[in-house]
Formats: sequence, C-alpha cells, structure tokens
Amino acid sequence: MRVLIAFLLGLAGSLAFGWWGFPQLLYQREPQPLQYNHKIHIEKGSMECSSCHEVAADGQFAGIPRTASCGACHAEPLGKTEAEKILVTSYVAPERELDWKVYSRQPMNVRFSHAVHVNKAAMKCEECHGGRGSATAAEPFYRNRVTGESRNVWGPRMIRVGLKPGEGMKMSDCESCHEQKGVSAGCLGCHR
Amino acid sequence: MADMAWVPTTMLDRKFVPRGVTRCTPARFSLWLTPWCLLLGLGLWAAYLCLRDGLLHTNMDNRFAFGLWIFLDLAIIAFGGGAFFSGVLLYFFKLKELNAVIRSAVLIGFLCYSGAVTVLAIDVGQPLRAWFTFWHPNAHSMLTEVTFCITLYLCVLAVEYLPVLLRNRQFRKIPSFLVFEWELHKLIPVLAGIGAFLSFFHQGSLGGLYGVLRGRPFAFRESFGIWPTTFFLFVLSAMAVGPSFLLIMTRVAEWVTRKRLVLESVYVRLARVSGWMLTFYVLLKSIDTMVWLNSTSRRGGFLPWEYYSWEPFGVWILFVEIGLFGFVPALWLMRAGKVNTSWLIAPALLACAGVALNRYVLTVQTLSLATLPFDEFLSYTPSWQEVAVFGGVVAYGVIVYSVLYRYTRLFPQEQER
Amino acid sequence: MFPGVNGFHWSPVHIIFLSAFGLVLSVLLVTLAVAFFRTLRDVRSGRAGAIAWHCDFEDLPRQERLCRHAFEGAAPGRLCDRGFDCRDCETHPKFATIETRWPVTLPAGLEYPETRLYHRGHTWVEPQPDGTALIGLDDLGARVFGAPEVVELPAPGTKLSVNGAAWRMMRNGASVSVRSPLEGEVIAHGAPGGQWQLRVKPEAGERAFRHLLSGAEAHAWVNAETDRLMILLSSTPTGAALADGGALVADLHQALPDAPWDEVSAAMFLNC
Amino acid sequence: MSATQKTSRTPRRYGMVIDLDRCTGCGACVIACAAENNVAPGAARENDRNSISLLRVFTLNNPTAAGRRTAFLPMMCMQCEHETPCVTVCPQQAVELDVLSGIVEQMPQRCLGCRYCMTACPYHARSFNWGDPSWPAGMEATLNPAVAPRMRGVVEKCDFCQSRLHAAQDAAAVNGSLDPGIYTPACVEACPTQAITFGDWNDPEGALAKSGETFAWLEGLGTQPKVRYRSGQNWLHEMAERGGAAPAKEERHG
Repeated sequence: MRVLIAFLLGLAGSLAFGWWGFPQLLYQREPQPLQYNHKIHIEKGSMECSSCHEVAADGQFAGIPRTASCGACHAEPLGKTEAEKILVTSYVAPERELDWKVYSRQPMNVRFSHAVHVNKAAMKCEECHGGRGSATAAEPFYRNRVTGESRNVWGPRMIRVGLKPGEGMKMSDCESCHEQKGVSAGCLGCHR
Repeated sequence: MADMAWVPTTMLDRKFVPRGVTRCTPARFSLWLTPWCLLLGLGLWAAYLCLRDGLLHTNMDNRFAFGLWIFLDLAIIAFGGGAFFSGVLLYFFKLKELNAVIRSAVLIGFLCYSGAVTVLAIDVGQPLRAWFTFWHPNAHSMLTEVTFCITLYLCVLAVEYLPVLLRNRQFRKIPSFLVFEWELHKLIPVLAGIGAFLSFFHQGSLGGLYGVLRGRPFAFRESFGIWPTTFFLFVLSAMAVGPSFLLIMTRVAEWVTRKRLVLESVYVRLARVSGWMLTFYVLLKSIDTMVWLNSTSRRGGFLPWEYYSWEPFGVWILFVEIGLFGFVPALWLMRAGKVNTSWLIAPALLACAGVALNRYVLTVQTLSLATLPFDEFLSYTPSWQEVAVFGGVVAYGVIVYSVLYRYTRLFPQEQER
Repeated sequence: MFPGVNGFHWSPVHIIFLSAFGLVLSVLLVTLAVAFFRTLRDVRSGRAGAIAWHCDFEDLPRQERLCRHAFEGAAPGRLCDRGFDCRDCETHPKFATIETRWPVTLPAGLEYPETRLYHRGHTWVEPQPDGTALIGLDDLGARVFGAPEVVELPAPGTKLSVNGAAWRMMRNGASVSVRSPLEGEVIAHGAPGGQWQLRVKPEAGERAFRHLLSGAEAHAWVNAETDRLMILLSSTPTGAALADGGALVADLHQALPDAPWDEVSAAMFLNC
Repeated sequence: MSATQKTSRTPRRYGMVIDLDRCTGCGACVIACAAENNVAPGAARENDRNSISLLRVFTLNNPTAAGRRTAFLPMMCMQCEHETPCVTVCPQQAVELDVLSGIVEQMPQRCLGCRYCMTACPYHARSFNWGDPSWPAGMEATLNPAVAPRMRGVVEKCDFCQSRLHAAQDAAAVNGSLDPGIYTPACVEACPTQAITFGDWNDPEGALAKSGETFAWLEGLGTQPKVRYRSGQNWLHEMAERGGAAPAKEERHG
C-alpha cells in the first residue's frame, strides 16, 4: 500500500513537472510592447485583417504593420487608455517602430507562402491563426530559450490529438491539413 | 592476465576473483592494461577531435564518403557473428561442447557490436541525430534495417551476458541476484533465438548495403525478392567465420594467460563447423561471382575486366579471396580432428582474412573505382585520427575482456585442469 | 516508424517493419520481466537458497563436486550432478550396495563419532529422541575455522533447506556461510562456543537424512577432505610445515596466521 | 526507355539539356550556383574532393589519336527518375523524389550525415559538409535569404535552385495559379553561351522536347537521368556509351 502511494505521488509529481514545471523552464515570457485589442479594431473600426496585415508583393509574408499605418488613424489618442497614450507619444510622434513579437514566426528553414494559401486555396486567416484576430488583448509571447522560436509554433497543448485551428503550427499540423485537402508539397515545398 | 601459482593474500582484488582459478597480481594486471589504456586514450582524443571540428580530421572525401570505418565495422561484425551462431548451435543443435566457450562468445559478440556502434557514431559524426533513423526510418533502406537490428541485438547480447556478470563472487552474495541469473538462464534459448533472427537480418542487410547500389556496378548484385545475393553471402560468411574467430580468440587468450582454457575437442568442433560453413559459402560465392561477371555487370554496360585493370586491385584479389582465403582454409578446417589441433589457428586466420578481404573489396575497392568513363581511379589513406578511433575500440575490447576474464568465469573448463 | 509520426504510412513495408521491431522488443522485455517475476516468486516462496546453491554447485571446482561414493572406491572419480542431494538420487541406492574397495582409517586426532551424520559442508547432525536434530560444525571444520569472532544464527522459526545458508561466521577477515545439512525449521540456538549451534525440527520421513554421510563412508570422505586441505595449504608460502603427516592442531587459523584463510575456509565450506 | 520518352503522372518533370558544343568551360555556372545556394567560400583545407560543389565542370579529352579535342562537361545532380539510387538508401527519409516537380529533394534538416547516398550516387554529385562552413567577415551580407544555410555534417546537392522554384510558385499564386511554369535556375541564367536549356520533359511543346537528339551519362544503369546532353561530336557519344570504370587502355599507359 505504501509502495502504491509512493508510486502515485511520484507519478503525479513527474506529470506535474512535465506539464507545468518544464515549460516554465523552457520558455521565457516576453510582453508585447503594447496592449493591442484586435476586437475593437474589427468591430468599432470595421477593419479587416488585410487592412493592416498586407501580403507582400512576392506573396510570402503577411506583414506586421509599420507604425506609420497606425499613425494614419492614431495621430491623436483615440481614447483614454494608457496604451493609447504610449502609442502616440512614444511611437507615432517620434516615428519609432513597435517591436511586436510574432507568435507564428517559423524557423529559418521553413518557407510559407501566404499568397498560395490565401489567394489560391482561399483559406481564412482563422484556419491557421485561430481566434487571435478577435481577441481583446495581446496574449503574452513565450520564447523557447533553446531555439529562440515562439511557443505558439508548438501550441499550448501537450497532447496533440484533435487540435483546433490555430492551436499549433508544427510540421505535423501543416502536414495533416495538406493531407486532408489532398495536396502534397514534398519536403522542399515548404523547406528551403 | 598471466599465470600465477597462487593468489597472494595481499592481493587487493582477491575478493572479486572467482574461487578455484588463479590470476596474476594486480600490479601485473595493471602493467598488462597500461598500453591498452594509452591506446584507448589516444582513440578518445581522436574521437573528441572528430566530434569537435567535424570529419575534416579524417581523410574521407566526397568520393570516399565511407572510409576505413565501414570496412572495419563490416569485418568486426562478421567476426562477432560467432556469438549468435554458437548460441544457435548450442541451444538448438545441442552441441554441448560449446558450453565451454559460449560465455566468451557472447562477450566477444557484445564487444564487437558495441565497438562497431561506437565507431559508427564517431565516423558518421552526428551522434545527436542518431534518433532520426528510429523516428523517421525509411523502411526501404538497408541501413535502416542494419541500425534497428544492431541496436536490438546489442540489447539482446547485454541481457545474455548479464548472467555471467551476476556470477561474480561479490554479486552472488546477494541471493536474489543468483536466483535472477538462474531464472534468466533458463530463458536464454529464447534470447538466442531472437538473437539469431536479428543477426540473420543485420548480417544480411550489411551485405545488402552495397549489393543494392545500382549506381555502383562493381558492388551491384542480382536480387532475390528485396535482397541482393550479398545479403545471403554475408550471413553465410559470418556464420563461417564466427567460430573461426572464436577459435582464434580462445587460442590468443590461452597464449596470453598461459593456461589451458578449453578442451581440445572444443577446438575441433569449432573448426569443423567453421569448415563446413565456409565450404558452403565459398561455393555460393563462386557461383555469384560468375553470374555477376557474366551477366549483371554486362547488363549495366560494364565489362568485368575493367574493374580489375587498376593496380594494385588486379584479378589476383579475386583468386586470393576465393582460393587462398576460401577453399584452402575450408578444406583444412573440415579435416579438424585428423590434423594437428594446435595448427588449426592457421586456417582460422586464413578464413578470417578472407572475410575481411571480402568486406574490403566490397567497400574500399568499390569506392576507388570510378563509374563515370572520364573519372579517375582514386586512392585513400586513412588519417591517424581514423586509425586511432579504431585502435581505441580495439583497446576497449581488450580491456573489458581482460577485466571480465579476471573477475568472472569466462571459461567454465578453466578450473578443471 | 510509428503511426502519427511524419513519414509513416500504413503500407505493407511499414507494417512488417513495425511488427518485426515490436515483436523482438517485446520478446526481449517479456523475457526480462518473466525472469524478474519468477525471481520474486522464488524469493517469496523460500526457494532462493536452493536455487542459489544450484548455481554455486555448478561453479564449484571439479574436485569439490565428487560423488560421495567416489571416496570409498565404489565409483572412483564420479562427479555428482544433483547438488549433493542424494534424497532423490536414483543411482545412490545402487552404489550404496557396492562393497568399499579401499580400507579407511580416520586421520590421527580427528573425532567423527558414529552417532552423528555428516554433511559435505562440514557440519554434523545428531537426531534426538524427541524428533528434533542438533546441528554443529564437524571436527575438521572447527579446526579449520577455529573460534569465530562473530556468528550470525538464523532466528527460531526460520526454514532451512538442504545446502541453503544455515548461519554465517566471521573471523579475522575470513567470512563463510555454513551450508545447512537439513531441511526443517530452526527451534533453538545452542550456547555460544558450545558443541551444537542449532536445534532443528527436520522434515518428516526417512529420506530427511538419506543424503548425509555416516560411519566408514564419512571417514573416507574426511580422509579426502584432509588431503584437500593439505593441498590448499601446501601452495601457500607456509604450507610446507604442515605436510609432515602429523596430527592437525586444534586451531589452524592461529597456527598459520599468514595463510589465505578466506580462500581456504570458502573452499572447505563449499562457498563460491 | 529514356527520360524523354517516358510519360508520367508527375505534373512537371523539370530537366535540362546541356549543349556540350557550346560550353566554353568558363565556370560562370559554378560561381552562380555557389552564390545562389549560399555555399561558403572554400576554407584553406578544402580541395576539389572535400569542398561543397553542387555543380562541377569536367574537362574531357578526346582519347583517339586523330583530331585531339577538348570538351567541357558541366555536371550537377542528374535528377534520376527511375529507381533513384539515393532515395531508397537514405535511412531516415531525408531524400525524396518530388511528385510535383520530379526534382530529387535533399533535406539537410533531416540528414544524419551517414553519406550512404553519396556512395550510392553513380555521378558523385553529392557533397558533404566536412567542416563548419564559415564566411569571411562582412560576407554574410551576401547570403541569399531564400536559401537556408546548412550545418556541418550533412549532405547537400543540386536541387535545381529550389528557392527560384519557390519564387516562381509565389509569383504564380499572387496571380491565382499554382503552376510555377518554367523558371530559371542560377546556372542557366549565368551561362554566357546559353549552353544550358532548362525546361519540363512533360511539355511536348517545350524547349527540351525541341532540343533534338540527346544522350545521358551512364544510361546503362537504367536510372533515367533528367539532365541530358547534346553534342555533334562522335567521340563524346562514344565515351558516354562506354559507361565503364576504366579509360581506354592506351591512355592509361600513355
């Protein structure tokens, strides 16, 4: 009996370490430079994803907007929040760029074409990026201390069965989608 | 390791030496180990250099992408084949004489395989990526088969050797160790069975490694199903040369320790088994060579004489491999019991040399020959680092074998003289 | 390789590969697990001693594995293959009817009373009228080991098995495990330094004592054992002093402090 | 059965025809290839046998006594189509024959560095990173961002400038198409005499189909290379047909 209790305690301890402790060690939490509210932009500003995130001319990177495009609307604070004040005084007025942490940035050897997926396959942004576009606050960014990549590439869930859109951007997630849609890309289709 | 009339009371490690056998003093034993430890140290240094800076420490290049290591790996794994074949003969064909050498055979097998895997890790150069093959294996590749079988077989050999280790004088003071040993020993035939199964496939797939190379007409052979003929020839040659190697190693151990470790009848049995297998192998090898020269190679647009027009790799190499190192030792070994037993080491050495030459021809000579008509014949000399890594592995084998000879009963017949 | 991992397909090649790999790995693990659980079972059911003896016996030097009938000439040079357990031996009754070939005299000064039965590990057994039996070290054993500094006796109630460990004794760095001559339950300890060490309730029936030596057979065996002791000691630097054919001293340990007593005691008490 | 005749389900079967009569051996293709694919400049220890060379130019001499002439032979990965020697041997699926483009793909990220593919390749078209690649200070700025740098201990080879194929695919996608069409690898672009024609063997109207009679090296092996050659000189055809490991006897002794 005592052995059983010790075993169960050890098991629980190991699981807790694996689920909670190890990610704490592995990932470094980094705040976004500003609290950004996607929802308010879409609802009150009646904007679309592509209003700010443009696909580059070569079709590759959807793009994080530059401060200048924020300044088009936010020349003066549009509300009374602290973030609004910081945006205008610290970034828009001195024309400084915001150091946004990109959740879905892939490793160097991966090549992703927004043009193929958005223009040709007519996929919605949510199919990969999940509900981030309608969130009210910018969630914290976690950087892998070893590889330097974003934790969102792996996704928050440890058990990777039945993942919802936007819960992971690992190679297997890309692959399973490609398999579902019956399009094969080959290794060098996505790698360079 | 050498002889001693009595184990002195003052001997520090007396309590670990099996009772009923004599061993030399620790000082003498250390003296014996010292050169081997130095060699091991040199090997470790060379291995460190290769892992630190990459394989530019070797003389391999884009043409000689496999060098000394693949030849030696293939050769020592063939020699280690004695472990599985002796197990099969003992447990399934009930050749009881082999009980006298089975522990030594299993240990030699384990050392050969672990040594080969170590050399592989260094000479492939990326041990941290070794798991790739297990996680994303290409089931069509001979190398995948080799990797899986060797890894599993290494585990099997380790478990097979465990009983011998547990019989050390200090371990056996814990009664449950001996009970575990006894229970495990009853199940050893199961392990010998899967060991034989694994060995069959990896000895074979090591042969297939070169036999499937369509782009290397010198090595390419006809296939049965998915396996080229070299698959089967490698299995047979490992079975043939395994007992011979065991014979040599036991003789060497007797010479170094200056003791009689096994009965003469054991040598006769090993030699006969080796002789018969070798005869069978050499016959099939001759047929295979004829088919390859006259059919396989010509179909790919290569005339057989072209392979042998480069000095020093003339046609003589074919005759030496099949004749001098094949038929001669085969006939000699088969006559064991009728000829002087103490001379049997000579044909055993010839047989081992033949199989080593076979591995050398298939690897190094294959890479030397150009396939493109305008390309050159190339030569290759291993760098000191490559040689040192291999020397280190040999030293590792000698050290472990010596230590285990000293502290466990490798030869049950040793005490009966 | 594994379903769900990139590059795996449910194709025949992958299925064959995966099942062969899984089969071999599971056979290996099952073998280890079976051996492990059988060990647990053996240890729990008290068979550990008998099994350990079985392994020890295999590793004993040849001259220590001679059949009991080899000493008095009925079966010269015959090796025992049953771990000195004559209780179920088929050939023992046949040899027992053969006349001894060699005359036997007990070495000078040694006492082996006819009332006692002797075990090959140098213990004696004396059946008592109340159905119990006393166990002690025999004369040669006592002379070889002398007075032990430490004796670890099994607690009353402990089950002993034939040739299993009965008790441990230590002296001057030498340590031996004395083999039990009987199968039975320990009832009481003897007085320290006394004649007998254990009082045992043996297993019922006549076969309980069949494997023990007595009378002329015991004497023949003691003769051979004395010779063996001489040979063991003769290869030591001080050994020559002994080979004079005289009587053995009471405490060899004291008389020859430089001899390798750990080795010699282990050999005499059939320790590995 | 040659690459030119085979029909297949692969949508594109990219290949080349190299006109040996036009090649001047200038080496512009070699330089362009190295620059495009982020091949580090050779270290002092490197020679032609242990450096990274995705594209090499051989000098061929006419072995017959009469009409001694020299030809230059650019060789890269031949993109073998049938029983591709390097694909089946790779123990961890780091090499594959792409079903969309017919290009033999090498994945350095998955490569263990066992070099079995290098021994399998009859054209010796594969290179191994024997040491760490290093760029002289300031030269990192010349790196091509579309090609990932490779580490020490992995094998690499020509992949028909995959980065340029990607760019062509992206450009097509911007216009709503998935077909990248015929793009231009770096060596083709750099060749001053236009000796290299790049195209699709599946396209009956394409440049490859119109290139006339072509031959391949080591055709007897049956691997159906998609890089083929043309020449008006008989001795080159004869040399290619000979397939063998040894040169003609007189040259060997001469």
